[in-house]
Amino acid sequence: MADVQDIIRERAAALLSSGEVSAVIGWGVGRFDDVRFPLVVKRAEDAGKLVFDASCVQMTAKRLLEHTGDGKVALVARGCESRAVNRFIADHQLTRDQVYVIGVPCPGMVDPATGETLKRCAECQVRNPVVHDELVGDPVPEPKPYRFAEVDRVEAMSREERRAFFDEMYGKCIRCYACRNACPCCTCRECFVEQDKVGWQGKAFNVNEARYYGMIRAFHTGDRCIECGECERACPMGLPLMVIMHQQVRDIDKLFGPYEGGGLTDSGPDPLRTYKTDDIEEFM
Amino acid sequence: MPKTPIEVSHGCARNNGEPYVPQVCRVIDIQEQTHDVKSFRLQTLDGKRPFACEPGQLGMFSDPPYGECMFAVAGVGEDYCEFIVKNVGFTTNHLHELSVGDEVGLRGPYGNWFPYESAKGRDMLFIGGGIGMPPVRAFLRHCLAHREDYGRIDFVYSASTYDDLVCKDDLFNVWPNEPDTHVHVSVYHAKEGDGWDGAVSYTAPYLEQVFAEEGLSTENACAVLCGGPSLFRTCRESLLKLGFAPEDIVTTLEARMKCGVGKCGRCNVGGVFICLEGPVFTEAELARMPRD
Amino acid sequence: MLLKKAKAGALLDAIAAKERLFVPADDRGTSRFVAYGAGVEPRFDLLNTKLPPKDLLFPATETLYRWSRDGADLAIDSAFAETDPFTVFGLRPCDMASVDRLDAVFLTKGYVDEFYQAKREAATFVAATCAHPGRACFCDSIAASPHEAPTADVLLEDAGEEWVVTPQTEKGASAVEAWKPYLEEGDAEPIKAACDLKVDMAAVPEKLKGMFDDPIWSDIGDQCLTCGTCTFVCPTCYCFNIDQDVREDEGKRFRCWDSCMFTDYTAMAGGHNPRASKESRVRQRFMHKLTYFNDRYDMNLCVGCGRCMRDCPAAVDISLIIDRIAASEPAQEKEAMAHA
Amino acid sequence: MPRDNEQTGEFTPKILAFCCNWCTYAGADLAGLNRMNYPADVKVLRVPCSGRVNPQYVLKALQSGCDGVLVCGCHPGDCHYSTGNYYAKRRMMIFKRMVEFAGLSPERFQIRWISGSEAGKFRDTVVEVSEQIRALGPMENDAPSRAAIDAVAGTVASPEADEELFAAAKEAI
Repeated sequence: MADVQDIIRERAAALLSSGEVSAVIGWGVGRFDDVRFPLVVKRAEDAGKLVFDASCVQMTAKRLLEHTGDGKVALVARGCESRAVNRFIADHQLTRDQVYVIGVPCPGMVDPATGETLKRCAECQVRNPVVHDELVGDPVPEPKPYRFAEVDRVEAMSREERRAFFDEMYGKCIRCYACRNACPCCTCRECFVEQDKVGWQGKAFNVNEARYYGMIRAFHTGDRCIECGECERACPMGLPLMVIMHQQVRDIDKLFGPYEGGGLTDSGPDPLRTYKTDDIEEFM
Repeated sequence: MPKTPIEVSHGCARNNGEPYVPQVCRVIDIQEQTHDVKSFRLQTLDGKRPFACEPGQLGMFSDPPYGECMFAVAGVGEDYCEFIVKNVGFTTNHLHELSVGDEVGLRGPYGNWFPYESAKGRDMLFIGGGIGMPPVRAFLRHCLAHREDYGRIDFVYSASTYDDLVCKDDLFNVWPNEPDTHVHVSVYHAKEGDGWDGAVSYTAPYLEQVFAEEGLSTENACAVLCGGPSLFRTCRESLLKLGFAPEDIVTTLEARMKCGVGKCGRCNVGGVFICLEGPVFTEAELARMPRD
Repeated sequence: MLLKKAKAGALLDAIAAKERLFVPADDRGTSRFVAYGAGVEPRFDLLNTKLPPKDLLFPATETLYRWSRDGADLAIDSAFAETDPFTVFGLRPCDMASVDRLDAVFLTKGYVDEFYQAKREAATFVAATCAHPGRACFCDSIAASPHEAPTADVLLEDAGEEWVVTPQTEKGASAVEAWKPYLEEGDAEPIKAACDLKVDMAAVPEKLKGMFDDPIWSDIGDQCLTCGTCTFVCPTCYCFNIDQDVREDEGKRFRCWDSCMFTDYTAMAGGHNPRASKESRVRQRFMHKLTYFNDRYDMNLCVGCGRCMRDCPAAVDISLIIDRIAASEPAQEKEAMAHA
Repeated sequence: MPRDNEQTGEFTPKILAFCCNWCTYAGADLAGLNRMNYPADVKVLRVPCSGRVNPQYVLKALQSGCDGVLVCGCHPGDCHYSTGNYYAKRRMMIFKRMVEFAGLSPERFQIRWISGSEAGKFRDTVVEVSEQIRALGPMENDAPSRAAIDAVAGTVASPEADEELFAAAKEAI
């Protein structure tokens, strides 16, 4: 990937110095060799700080929304970031001409803690950017691994065991809202948890409040989820957040499909923002 | 006579047992000040004043099942504390639905107070806007109660419209009749038929106008300022332009507060907590703080 | 006196028979200080637990009072209760230093927080030194030494197979007295490797005072997600919110951890928010940690435990931020250079 | 919160019914006019349309002390706003599956289409849901048993920590 990184740096420098973009979003290296962080480069001479290798674990697209006010912004985008770009466009957070997509086919990232493929990459369906202004490197094969194994496992449990599974999950939640802040679907100007006057979200830390937050957020994003798995990766407590997202995607596919997840195109309507008069009937 | 420098005390916290647990108080009187401002008098269940407090200090008002809100105490009487509350949000909305006889929680007093000791012998210029009235009123009432200790008193007060003027009785009937006390009221917007024939101006220009017309002097004067963010900014500038020394401008700040005792962390400006060391600061002190 | 690590279990059993005992242990995929009991495997090899021990003194949610309403009538009952004695065994010097900071906040400056005080007075802290600090540990250049914990009741110095046990307070002395059957006479040389990671804090608190408008804050803002992870895993972050649970005519008002990273942290009734931007919230966090707190309590609010660096989803690294502040030009010089 | 009937000691559930103004609410009204008897466990909350019912309301109700939630709207095709209930249908289907996936008893959250003339259906639905919820007991009964917790537990830290979780789960809903 070394030459991909060189081309990214070169292109970033060119785009910034020509003034075509005001910022390039990619990754930088932290204090330790295996640590990458989302880096926003604003000057051509800083382009050399950009890196691209198998340790770039973060899905950086959310940063786009903070910088598009200053002009066109370039984003180094793998499959997941490119789907996020589509997501933003479909959600009217961006227009296509506000973003310059430097597409990078992605072989999958490695979790520095374990040395294994990152979970969100092991479940990835779309490794090549679905939208790009230029492509750096050659498209990679997309094996489309089965991503519902965990859903199957939970579905096979008894109701009580499922409840216990989610109690354990939400019992560990510290409600730091990292999942929300990292999520490309969570673009509400005011999130329901901050609507203090309405008081949707209690402030106490307990499994009840965490479950309320977790499930409502999951449902708010369920039919738009791009399955990047960034929520799960960002979670400091290591909660298996994607299980409830995958479950919804699969249900939507089964009931209103075919549906392969959000962000594959930049236009709606998303499955729960439309209907068909002959939709399957369950509640007569 | 050399004037005493204004000294605002910042180390006034006192431990009164359980800082977070309110006492139950009864609402004994409610006055409708404007369409969205009401004043409340609170008394303990055994008919006493909830707490002794100095002008400028704060009280935390709670109205279960609704929230808690911090207000400046607008005045105290023999057997009550008075608060003036504008209906701006969820909790204040419900406070406005209280009726006489209802019981609420009250804890405090918190924070420091206006430097009424070191201001003795000075001419006092009070400036308030809209709901910035309560703390200023508390200090003004203190000065009137000890009238001989202070020089000339001027009060410049503005609100958005005539209907938004708070404490009209005090403004037009009570205070102007006090000795050497001059009340100057302006509104930002005149409205057809609201009966207002006075000045129409924003606070800062009006302040400068009053200053010139009345021939006020910054010599041996002390300015006291409270109001919303934009009034606060513009009037600070005006006062400095008029020649007030930063040490002679006393202000009171507002912030979202939760604990009231300098622990919960949200109302800091730099290393200072508004609820504990504040809310009263001189302009000179503010200038040394981060602009947070 | 020595305590063989292999025999610590018997001592822990003895302590737990007498009072509540908290030890670092794995907990469903994370780690924290858990109540010792059957099935608990203490992890004295963990340098830092994922979650800090602060919740033992300052629970994430703590009821302050209960109220009930009957028409116009209101009743309020304080929820304050005395705490039974408990022991925290095996916390690290950085975490002990964090307790010093919490003490300063909750027990000084006018008001004493009785909820905190009750727990603090009930606690016996047994600190274990770090023979080999981890890669993200930098306590010895910011707040504490990994090999001492002056305010702990008992100090356990790691000497490989055993700990050298030293009582440091009266409470500690009486505790060690009771431990006698499990201790051995003798002496051993504690292992004292220094932290690899160093920061230069010397000029930071002063320099920060002139950096309110420095571009560093927007750079960190670009990287930061403004989630609350760092504040919740931080052993010293103490900011809290006060809110309530309502069930019809009764309810309880509680305090719970809050984070300066959240937008609603400073939002006031009526909509004004003095810290609406990401940049201003990030600035508040680091200014508070590295200069405001120093002004007020004469110590850093960072103890160098490295938890925030380890768990931050965006890899924000406080040690790099300190480096950058330390390397920056003081504001006046910058101005002078601009004029030149 | 005492929820057992003071006389009989029997559990009285709290069930919240979101009823669309144009059909179900009219149906409920008609049931009243016809003096049909149905249990008082159900509290009717009138909404303009079943499409107005944010799934968030459902979960909030269940978390704040309701033992069951019923969402009722016009039959598909009969919506006063022509399409509201089609959207509601998709949303509720996915939401219902999601909360059941997360361990909610299916009976606690139900959706029905009831028109303005179906007073009988309204009565029958209320009776049926009320009986189902009475059989399930209060929301706390949905909490997992010890055995279920053990079955899914990761690294169990301590019986006490686990007990805390168990107690929290019991108390929570």
